[in-house]
Amino acid sequence: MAKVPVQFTLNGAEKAEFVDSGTTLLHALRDKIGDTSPKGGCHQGTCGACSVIIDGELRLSCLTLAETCNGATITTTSGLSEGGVLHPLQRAFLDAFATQCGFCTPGMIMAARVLLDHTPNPSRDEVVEALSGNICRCTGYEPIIQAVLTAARSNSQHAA
Amino acid sequence: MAIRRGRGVAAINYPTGMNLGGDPTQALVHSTPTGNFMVTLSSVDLGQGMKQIMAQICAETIGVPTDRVVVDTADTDTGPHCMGTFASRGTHRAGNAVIQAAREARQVMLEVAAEELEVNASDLETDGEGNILVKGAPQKSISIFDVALSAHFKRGRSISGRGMFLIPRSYPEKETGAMKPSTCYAHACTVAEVEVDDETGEVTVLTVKNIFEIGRALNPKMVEQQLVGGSWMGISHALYETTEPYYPNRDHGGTDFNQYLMPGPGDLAQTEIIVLERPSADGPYGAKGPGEMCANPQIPAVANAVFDAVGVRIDTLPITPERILRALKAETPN
Amino acid sequence: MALALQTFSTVKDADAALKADGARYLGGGTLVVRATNEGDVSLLSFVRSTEPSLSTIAVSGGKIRLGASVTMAAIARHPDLSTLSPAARAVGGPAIRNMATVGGNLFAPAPYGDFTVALLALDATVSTDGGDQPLETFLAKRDDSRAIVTSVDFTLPKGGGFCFLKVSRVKPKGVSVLSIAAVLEQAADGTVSTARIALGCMADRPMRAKAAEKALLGRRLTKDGIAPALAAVGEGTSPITDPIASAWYRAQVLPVHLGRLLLGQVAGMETKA
Amino acid sequence: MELRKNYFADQRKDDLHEIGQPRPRSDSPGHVTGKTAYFADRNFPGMLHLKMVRSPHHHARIRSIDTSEAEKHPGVVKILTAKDVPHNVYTILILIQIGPEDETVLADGKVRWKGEAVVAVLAESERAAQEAAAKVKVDYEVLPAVFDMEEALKPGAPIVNEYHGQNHYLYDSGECRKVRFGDVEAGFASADHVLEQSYQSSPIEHAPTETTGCVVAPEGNDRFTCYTNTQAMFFTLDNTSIILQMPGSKLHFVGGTVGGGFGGKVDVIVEPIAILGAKLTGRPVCFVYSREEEMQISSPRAAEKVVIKDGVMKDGRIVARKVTGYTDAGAYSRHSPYGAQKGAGHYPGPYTIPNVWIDTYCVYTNRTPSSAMRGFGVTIGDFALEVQMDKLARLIGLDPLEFRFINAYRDGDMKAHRQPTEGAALIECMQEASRAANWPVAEKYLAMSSYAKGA
Repeated sequence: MAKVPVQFTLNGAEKAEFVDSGTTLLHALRDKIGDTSPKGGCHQGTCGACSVIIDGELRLSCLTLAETCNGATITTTSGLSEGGVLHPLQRAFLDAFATQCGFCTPGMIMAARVLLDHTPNPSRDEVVEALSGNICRCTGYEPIIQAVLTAARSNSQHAA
Repeated sequence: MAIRRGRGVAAINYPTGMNLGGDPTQALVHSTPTGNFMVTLSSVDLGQGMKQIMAQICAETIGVPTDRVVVDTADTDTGPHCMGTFASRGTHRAGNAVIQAAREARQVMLEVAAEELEVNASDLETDGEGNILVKGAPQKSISIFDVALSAHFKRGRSISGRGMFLIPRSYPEKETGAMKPSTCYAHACTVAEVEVDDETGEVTVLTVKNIFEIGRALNPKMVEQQLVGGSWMGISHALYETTEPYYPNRDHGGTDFNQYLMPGPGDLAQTEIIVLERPSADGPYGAKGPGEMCANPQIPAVANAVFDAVGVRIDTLPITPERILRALKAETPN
Repeated sequence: MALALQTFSTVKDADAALKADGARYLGGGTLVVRATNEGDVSLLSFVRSTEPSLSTIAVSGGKIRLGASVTMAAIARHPDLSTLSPAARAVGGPAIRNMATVGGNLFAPAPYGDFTVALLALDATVSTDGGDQPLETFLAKRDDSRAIVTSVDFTLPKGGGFCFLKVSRVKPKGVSVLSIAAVLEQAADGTVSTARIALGCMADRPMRAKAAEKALLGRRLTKDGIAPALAAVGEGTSPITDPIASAWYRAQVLPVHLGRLLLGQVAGMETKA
Repeated sequence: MELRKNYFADQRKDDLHEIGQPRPRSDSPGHVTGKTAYFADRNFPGMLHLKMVRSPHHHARIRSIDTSEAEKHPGVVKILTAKDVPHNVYTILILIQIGPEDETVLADGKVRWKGEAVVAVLAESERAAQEAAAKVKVDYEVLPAVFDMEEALKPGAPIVNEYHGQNHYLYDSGECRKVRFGDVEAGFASADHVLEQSYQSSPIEHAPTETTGCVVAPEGNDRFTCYTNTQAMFFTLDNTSIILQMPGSKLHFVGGTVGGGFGGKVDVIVEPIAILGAKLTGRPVCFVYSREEEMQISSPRAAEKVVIKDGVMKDGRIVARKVTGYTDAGAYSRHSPYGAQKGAGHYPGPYTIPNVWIDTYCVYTNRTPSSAMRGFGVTIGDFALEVQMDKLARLIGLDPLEFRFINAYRDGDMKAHRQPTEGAALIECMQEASRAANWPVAEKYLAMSSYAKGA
């Protein structure tokens, strides 16, 4: 099998691995690097559980080949908290009881993170749009929408 | 084009636990040397929050704060038998087993405390904050931390308990069907308000008002989680979901989340949840199982609301725009 | 056989590599990586090109050139392409739009390919290294197409002449029950002088509604004026049946939605899509 | 959410320390940081991937299976067919004495639904397993199939499952589970109106975001640890023990947090074959359903048909209710005989009706076996019952909500299955609904109570 090198920055740390050519980023992250925070819910691009942030953009790691990420900067949910302190989004998900089984949660948080990076004070419609590629089967979405709106409010209070 | 509005109601009940019983669950509880408590089970947490609820039940029964309880579950090498997490049985069956085990452990804990305080165990009570007090003389007390240390290193007592809950199995009588399906029932009534586009058959659920009677809301925020998510799933069942859209024809079954339809975050009805609590006689702190029934009443309520709006009955699920449009066209032939 | 990805700096070299058995062009990955994930063992290798022109949006006057690797997200946020933004945002959720490309959308089977419906109404031209052809011609033969699409060219209509509607069951991101794009020009007296209407889900790939276009010429955009076009819009269609809707349903609601679009009754939907 | 504490306050203690308190969930910090471990987050060196070769036909005889090409495929380690499974014909409810065994782990001689597992391929990579699976040659003789429950119950219909011999489950009570209470025909005869209506549903998928699966690791001491997202640990362990003819002491099942279940993970499907693969290869094995498998192969909620015939008086009293329920089990029983029977215990709904007749059937057809789902045996029945209630109310010109008060069960009322009602609260839910939805009802209904009749 043809192994190819992949090298990128993951949550601030340099990572270098050899993977089979054609390996998805999702597999590389989970099986090679050991970051299991992105989840494989469909491998079709229809559930969003594998969402990660690549160079500032929300991407589906299940449809992204690892070797196309050379030199990229990648953020996953496991890299969101710093020094044991939860990111405001993580805090908001906790406080809003926005997780049940938790399987969609890392992907939801990634989608929300990108939204808030570009739109610090989103409207409800903007939150709905930002989460629209992510499936949740437990919550009925409302607590998740509320969590993102709450995180945005707490962010803007921080800034002020 | 006309957008027509209607509303419908439905009322239901739902049995708690595996139908006809015969579904045991066990629990073990023991204290650590510093007075924390371990609950050992083999029940599975599906995301509904089983672990958290078992911790709260154990904590209440022992008389300690919930954060002093750790739940170890879903391991067949360590956890005693549980029939499984299904049929709205988790909280009811495992909860009862945990209470029984915790009571036994509490009794030992009180006996050790009684020896330390030189009183009768029956004269002691817990303050829920980690202390054991003499009834009527709360200045005479000992912390559970110290009781556990004493039990382990001084008195050689195991602060532990075993719990087993079993509803005896009922066998339906062949000719009459006499049987005992369940020991307690949860209840619900839902009113749904919809808009129907009579040119496309599209339905928008505007509001659902759900009243659920669930015995006891052991953790109200977690109950709310399940009820809100369940209400969404009920609406989803009513209007969207099937693996075989042309049943009984097997063709065109969806294979992904694009084809398997469920309401998206832009389709949410304004949802109101009201909870009543009539404690069940055999439920842990009166709890019944809310997990399944919360997704049922929305289906007929939405169906009845669609009729109220456009005057056609769709008696086949899901109530798709196509079924509504066909019914409307059948009523007023061109 | 293990999969392989081959990356070429020029389209020409990538075109040559694509001739190999089982080679497929990797755009955003939403079609071909999904295929291999789902066990399509006929797909043996991915080929891609990093030629910069593929990712370029060129705007000159009303003329637009979209490189084939341009993503839906890039179109949606481009200040000069706001007219097209609803059609670009009709594709997938935010992550998919960061990946899905113009070139890939040309090949997406119904019920996908909403952006191509818009391009068809815009009378776009598709370019490969082998030459240019009208989008309609390209679509008819797309299953046999082996050459890498390099760009799509079209002219944006002036004023409010372009409208787009996607109807889906799930909001805000659901696949199409149908999609409609229209380019309309009106004479000074308000009658329609030019009409191009494209439909999604009304066949296995986007198609033009030529009978409806013809029926609109010389008519006003009023309930009575558009009636002949609505009556004719189903001509030549063979809507798909899938888990979203049946051919019957799609055929039934096509004139309803076209009517609403032409009468401007879906202004809200246009931007929500 | 609001808690309405004014109802049933006399029956409840509200001064508890931990119960009734909105404590934060102990598992949420793991969820929001991506640290919660799901079964698929375990990865072992040398782990094999299992892919299933499935039937492309709804009903067919298997003339032959040729795995020779697949076995030679690079990366393939083991290929399993029916003969490799020690106890290949099983049924999950045998543990509670609901037989007969009627389902094959891997198809043996016949397939009964499109998607049925025929051959299991274990390979070094998913890709190698998929490629090898494509090389397995199965020669089928296609048989007539039946998809419609009514067709399946007609004489001369193709027999779906020979282990039953007819296209319905045989209860000890006969072809259906029966409930007989009062005299339903006399009730219809005395009624002012009789309304018979039929209701139908289609199969529904649980669609958890995490698909069904397991990871199995040989422990080196003849024991196997199976990391699984089953909803029922010992249920799965004990069935695996039967299927593999392996003492339960050799099996160690580890669950944890499951990425959504909704009843979809109570079948015992992936674990036995994955453990068998691990046993025969000595290697860790991963068997995870693809999303497509989760959607179309995993058991859905059964399609149901419910026929309700009611006799109702002008004053709103329902005097007779006859319900015939049909549960589409698909090709195998799984939990469906239990679900159909649960329906019999649920009808006629939360209403007190003096004359009741209930028949519930579990029917076999050539489709994906159905099984448990949230509200099993009740959800579709409630749809039928409550739409029927709406029709009855309109038929006699009563307000639909008031009509339900007239018939609502209360403590002490005898149910059709001959249990006295206890702990009823339907009336109070409806009273609160009347208020919350601004749906006025007559004062006398607001004065009612579940506690006792005549209030």
